[in-house]
Amino acid sequence: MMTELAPEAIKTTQHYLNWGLTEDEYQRIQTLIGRLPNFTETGLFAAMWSEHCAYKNSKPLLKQFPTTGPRILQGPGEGAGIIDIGDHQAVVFKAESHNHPTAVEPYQGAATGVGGIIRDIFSMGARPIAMLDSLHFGELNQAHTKYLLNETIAGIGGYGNCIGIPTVGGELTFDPVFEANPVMNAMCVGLLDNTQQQKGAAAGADNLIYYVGAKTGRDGIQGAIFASAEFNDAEETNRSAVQVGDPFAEKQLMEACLVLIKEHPEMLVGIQDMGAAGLVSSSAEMGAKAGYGMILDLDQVPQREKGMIPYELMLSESQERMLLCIHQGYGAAVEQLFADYGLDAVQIGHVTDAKQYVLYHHGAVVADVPIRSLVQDAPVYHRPSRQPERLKHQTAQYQPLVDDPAKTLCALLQQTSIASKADVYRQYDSQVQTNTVVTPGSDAGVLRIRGTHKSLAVTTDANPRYLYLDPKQGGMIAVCEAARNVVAAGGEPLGITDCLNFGSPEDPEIFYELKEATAGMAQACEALGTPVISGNVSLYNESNGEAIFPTPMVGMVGLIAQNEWITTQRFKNAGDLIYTIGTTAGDFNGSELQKMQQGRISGSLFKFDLATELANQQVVQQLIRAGIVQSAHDLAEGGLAVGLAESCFDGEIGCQVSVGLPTSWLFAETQSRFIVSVPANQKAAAEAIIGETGQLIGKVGGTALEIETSGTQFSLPVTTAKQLWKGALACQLK
Amino acid sequence: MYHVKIYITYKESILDPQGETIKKTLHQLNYQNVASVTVGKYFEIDLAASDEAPEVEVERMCAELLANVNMESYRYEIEAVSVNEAI
Amino acid sequence: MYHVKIYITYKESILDPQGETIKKTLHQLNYQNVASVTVGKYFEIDLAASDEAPEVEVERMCAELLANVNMESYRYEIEAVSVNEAI
Amino acid sequence: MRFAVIQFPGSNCDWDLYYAVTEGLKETALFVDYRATSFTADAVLIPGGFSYGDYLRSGAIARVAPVMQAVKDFAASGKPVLGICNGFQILTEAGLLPGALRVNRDQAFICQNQALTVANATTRFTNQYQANETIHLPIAHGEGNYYCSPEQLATLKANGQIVFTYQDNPNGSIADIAGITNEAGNVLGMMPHPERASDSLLGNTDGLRLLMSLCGKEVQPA
Ligand SMILES: Nc1ncnc2c1ncn2[C@@H]1O[C@H](COP(=O)(O)OP(=O)(O)O)[C@@H](O)[C@H]1O
Ligand SMILES: [Mg+2]
Repeated sequence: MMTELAPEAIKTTQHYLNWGLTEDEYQRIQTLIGRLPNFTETGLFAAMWSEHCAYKNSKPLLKQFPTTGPRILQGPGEGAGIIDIGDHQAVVFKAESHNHPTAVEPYQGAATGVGGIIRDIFSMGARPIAMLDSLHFGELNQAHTKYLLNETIAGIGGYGNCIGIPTVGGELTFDPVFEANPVMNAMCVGLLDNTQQQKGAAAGADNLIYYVGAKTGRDGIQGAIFASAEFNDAEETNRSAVQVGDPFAEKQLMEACLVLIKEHPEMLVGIQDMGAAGLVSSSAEMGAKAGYGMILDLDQVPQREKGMIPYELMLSESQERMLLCIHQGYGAAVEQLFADYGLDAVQIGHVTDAKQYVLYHHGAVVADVPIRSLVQDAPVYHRPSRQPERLKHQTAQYQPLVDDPAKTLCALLQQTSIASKADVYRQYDSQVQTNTVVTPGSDAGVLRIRGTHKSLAVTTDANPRYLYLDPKQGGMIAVCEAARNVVAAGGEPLGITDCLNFGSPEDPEIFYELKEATAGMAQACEALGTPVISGNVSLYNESNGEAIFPTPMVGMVGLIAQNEWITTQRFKNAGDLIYTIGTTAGDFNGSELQKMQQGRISGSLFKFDLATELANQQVVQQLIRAGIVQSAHDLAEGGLAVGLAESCFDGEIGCQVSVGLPTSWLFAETQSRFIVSVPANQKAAAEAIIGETGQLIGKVGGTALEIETSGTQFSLPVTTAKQLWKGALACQLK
Repeated sequence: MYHVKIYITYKESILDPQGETIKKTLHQLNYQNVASVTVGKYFEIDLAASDEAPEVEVERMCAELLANVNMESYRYEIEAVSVNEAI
Repeated sequence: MYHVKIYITYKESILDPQGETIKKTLHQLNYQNVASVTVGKYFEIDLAASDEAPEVEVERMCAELLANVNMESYRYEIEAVSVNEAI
Repeated sequence: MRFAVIQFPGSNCDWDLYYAVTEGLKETALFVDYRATSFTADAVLIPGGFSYGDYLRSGAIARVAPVMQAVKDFAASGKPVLGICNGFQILTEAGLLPGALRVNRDQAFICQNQALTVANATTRFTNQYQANETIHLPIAHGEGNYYCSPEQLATLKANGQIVFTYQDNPNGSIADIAGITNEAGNVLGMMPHPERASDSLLGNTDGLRLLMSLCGKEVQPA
């Protein structure tokens, strides 16, 4: 059992260092509370002042993001952000990282990541309608990576399928830098009736604090802090027990909370999920946000294990728990409501006017600190940054060698990052709730909104390679690529959520990456009019001094105002004309082709222009709204040739295309490009809109990809190419 | 030939959602006297004799594949059988 | 108080897809001498004494809920323990 | 016609069925709670999902829920009962249909469109299909690998109880079975989801015809 050191002993042994508090931070706590903090209090501060809870390293950077706009009902700061979509409805979304738990125990790590983000959504009063993921793993030639990925996928599906939320999209890329530190981000989207918007606030003296859901065990106690050197092995396994997800309990919890919110507004003051740093962060944040204090009696907390000390009870990250603030007089009614769903609801305390955060255990006060000191007084650091050497010098574009383009195309289609992800997403129920109009496999997932003529387009994107070569432009591209996927699906981008997955911010070069990437993202968000409404920061993704590529995952939601505008990437009719939107250049640094031919990426990133990006997106939007587009697809990894092939695969129909470009440029990854197909009798109408931004390159039809360049021509049967593309990932996953 | 029986259960501190749900159901079915339910996995393996001692092999199998040592503990019983019996 | 251990496996005539997969994986991991793998479920139940004999109760539980007698067979071991031990 | 949709804790295709009936079929649907001991309806629908988390075995805990006695009585009276996905698993667990559903051959959950053959188009669930017609319905399950004994299989075949078969068996089911009825023909269990193919916006209405069959509605020409 954990021994609770006396305040003096904490000071003399510097135990706080083990919990991630610095000397200065420890001093600051003493100043704030006017004495030495005891064991429990030190633990509370360590958790609440961790990067995960306090954003002490990233706060100044997050300030760059635009967060407001005419449609924005709730920006960052609550469980999730909210955007108005008309008809008294709003869309609620957020993403979360679960990288470390996934690396340690992939099935449960991924599953509990999904469970956590779902709670953020329904705690806002919204019904979750879709899940997405964003996965970046090491190369599949390592047995351990295969195991990690297979289990991660099973865990995402295991949780989402069981709870009945469709997983409608995501991304999956590979690079050796993610071998020891895989990235697992999950995003959840919910639909809200505007009247039911909730806040995680505990206001009103004597109102009741209720704990609902699963019992507390010693799960993931060090989740928000980090492992302590002082623990010996036996204790360590005991204390930081793996969090196991219980999707059935969460389904019941979700239904019960939604009934409480929708049908009993008179009972509920505020609601918040217990995520990182469990009970302490949810309760302290709810009180501080409302400007009240709180008294909690820890003996009332439902406990799964015996002999838990206050530190453990407060920091446990047991899953499937929520904290409620209930108006006086409604305690029994709330208990009955949850009992009906087979769940515990227990009063563990009440709100006070005094702005203190007070905990009792076995009848004694074990913590008594100003509530704002926990939530608002964490230090903010302005870390030094230094441009990494690799970014200092401009280099020329990589010149690929392409003598047999058909062969190159086949090889690219089998690269794990390009190959079909069907073997992944078929493990996810993408259709439950019967709203999924476009299932995974096209650019964005599309969900209709029942009772309206509208739909939502949702996607996650990040190309860590581009960010490695140029964090700022890479950050812009991540946002723009997400927007392109939404636009290609027929949508208007509304806003984004993000997960910033980076190495240690204490390394000036990593901090530089973080700073530049967020600056780029912010610029792109401004340009596209897509505010950041929520997000999550995951730093310290490194082992043995090697950090992952900077990986800011962007999750975007767009509105498709008319269901007729819903568009997929699939070529549909022989004879349709194919246009490229945007221009192609010889951009190969950071490309799939460079990776494939050289085994690694290098060089400076190509030029990228936000104005061009926006203009090209608008052309595609206009074409779709004019009702003349049969298919639309953005060009990403592998360039034009891969994009054309992807559009051919689903309908197994070919195309004849001629471009006056060097052959290798078929694979260039110049940004801001789309391919659209249009019926031949709409040529004039299409070209009136496209003008100079695009070009007619050929037509749909036949059974082969027939491509002509300025240097050569080739023909590849669609079925041959499709087989290679379809089978590549499956055989590597086994 | 060896007959091996392997039992795998969650470690004590780990949540066992199935066990809880089954316990509740048993209570509803009027088995009020059920105090706790733990759900685990059970393997029966027939193992031909090899150079290695069966204990060593089984131990490795458990740690490498059958159990997730982050969360689960395992125990096993090994019984030598004549080949005829094993079939 | 009784400590009950229950083992549930597919009946012999039924192909157990999980067991087959694990066998294949063990072969890939170079446990070539694994001849067969059966996967089953394993329950540990703590049962307070009641009017009924524990055997009768456990038998009913298995048939009523824990096993699907169309496909599965079960066996159990019951051990009487003093209440102190059970905790 | 009144359709009762049974809701167990963890059912999650309950609303999908509700909408298929009320919006696709334009008939009445009502929810019946797992604790109910009686209900009035013309047909019973047991939805897909993960009742009780699929803990223990899929359908195993639902089979002992209070409402199941009423469902059994309803079936015994000869009125139609349709179990989809988890509903099929519950019906086999409850003994209303023979056999059982094991873990998929490849151990993984599978969500995809599946080509099916309507092996018996004369049942009250399938009279709006052509004999041996190919239809497409989505599947989404981890435990859909149908098993029954050789004797049971012979009986299923002899009585025309096999209603839907997979054209490209995704999960290892015996005899490619995707859906079967009981001997009386009034209880149908199937793994594919007709309710997910009952709305033209979602691109497929092959499933709506199953519900239409039940209430004798004619197929609308597309
Ligand atoms: N991990 C995943 N989970 C779910 N769907 C995925 C995943 N990875 C890829 N997909 C789906 O596969 C399709 C292709 O993915 P991707 O190549 O990343 O698309 P894009 O380049 O248009 O962003 C998309 O529909 C995407 O949603
Ligand atoms: Mg795309």
